[in-house]
Amino acid sequence: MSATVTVRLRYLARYAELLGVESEELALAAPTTVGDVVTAVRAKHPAASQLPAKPLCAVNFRQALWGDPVAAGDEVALLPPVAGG
Amino acid sequence: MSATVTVRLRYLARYAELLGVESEELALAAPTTVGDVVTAVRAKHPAASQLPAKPLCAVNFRQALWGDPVAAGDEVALLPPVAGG
Amino acid sequence: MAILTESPIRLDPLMDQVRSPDRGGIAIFLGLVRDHHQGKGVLGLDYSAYGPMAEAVTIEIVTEASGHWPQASVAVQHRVGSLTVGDVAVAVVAASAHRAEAFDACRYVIEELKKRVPVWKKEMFVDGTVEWVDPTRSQELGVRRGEVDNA
Amino acid sequence: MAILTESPIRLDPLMDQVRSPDRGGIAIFLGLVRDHHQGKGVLGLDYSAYGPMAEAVTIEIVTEASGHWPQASVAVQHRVGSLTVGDVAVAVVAASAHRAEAFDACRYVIEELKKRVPVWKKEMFVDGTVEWVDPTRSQELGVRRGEVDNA
Repeated sequence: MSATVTVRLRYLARYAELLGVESEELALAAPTTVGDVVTAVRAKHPAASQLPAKPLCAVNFRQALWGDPVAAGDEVALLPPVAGG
Repeated sequence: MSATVTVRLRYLARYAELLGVESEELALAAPTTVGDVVTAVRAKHPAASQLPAKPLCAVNFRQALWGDPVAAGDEVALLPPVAGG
Repeated sequence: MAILTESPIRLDPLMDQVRSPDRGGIAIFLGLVRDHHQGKGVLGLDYSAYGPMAEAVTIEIVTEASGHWPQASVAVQHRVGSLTVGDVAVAVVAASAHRAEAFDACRYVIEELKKRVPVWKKEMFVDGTVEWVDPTRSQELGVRRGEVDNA
Repeated sequence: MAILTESPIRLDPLMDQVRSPDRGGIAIFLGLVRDHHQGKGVLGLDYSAYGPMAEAVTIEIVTEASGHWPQASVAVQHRVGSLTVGDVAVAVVAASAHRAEAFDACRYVIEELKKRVPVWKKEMFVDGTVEWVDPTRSQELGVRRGEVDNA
């Protein structure tokens, strides 16, 4: 039986509204990547089908690429296109 | 006998210090130009030998060229290189 | 001073952060809430941010500016919460010995901030509609398409 | 509002002159008295101006900026009299719908103002000497040589 990693998810702005949640924890089979985490989000939330194919993501407050590894305790954020200023 | 035009001279900043006067009137033979006015200033003020060959001049608050005409009542200003801001 | 603030942005404390006797130029940019967006009347905006990342990315951008213009010192603040038309949403203050670096550093920071800092705004329109602003849906708004691969 | 002032320059009235609900960006430049000039310590400056011409040339420059950036609105103030290190000598405030025009108009006006507006400064140095600043005597300071023919 494989180990699991528990990560904290953050959904920001429009994505939080879309999924109806701002923050949650998800357990995934290790090893896992940003892409795997987003796949798990889609499996859990039907509304996630409205997310772009590859939403902008951050791991521990730094922008991350699709294949970047995610470790236990990491905070993975899904970010809509930014619109500050 | 030729007509004369009386003009108001303004010496600004360093030039006022150089000539020891900020403002005065000069009468010149008509017709007269910016160049003629500066020549008359040189004749009157020995210290004017320290002015540049062709100092920056304004007639009625607008920058003027050496050959521009000057009429009675005009204000002719001799301006050091500007240094604002 | 925190980069994100729920209170109105005040210019004086930001200027005090960067001014010094050897800096002769201060360039400032203020972004204000406008009364229209893409042809629709705007009543106000709700700004939200991903706080820790917004702070980190802003510090990163300011550090990049210090690399490009070593004489410049830059202070930034971004408002979050409910803003109305005319409110200052963002302020960038750059001081330097000479004006060229102050302008260039100020411009760099606001351009990068708008591209990279995780802040979002929800627009309340005069017609009663509400909409999240999405720069990638406007025409010709640059390379950032909300895709990890392009980012 | 008069362009030349003997009182400290205040930013708020200048901003009020140019802000409006359809202008989302304000770019500001402040020129401050620095503590050094060409390697010498500065105590303070005396600014003097040829008043009516300074006002006329500044209006001319602002009008040129309005021609180049029709959406921009620009306010300018220049201090005259005795200033000490850190005092604001000049302020240019440009508001526009978008930030690019605000920055460009602000930059244009300060660059032209420094080249064309008849204002002079006399520097009081820490070593007790006093000197009129003459940009044409510094190295590489552009085309204006104090000659009518080149002006």
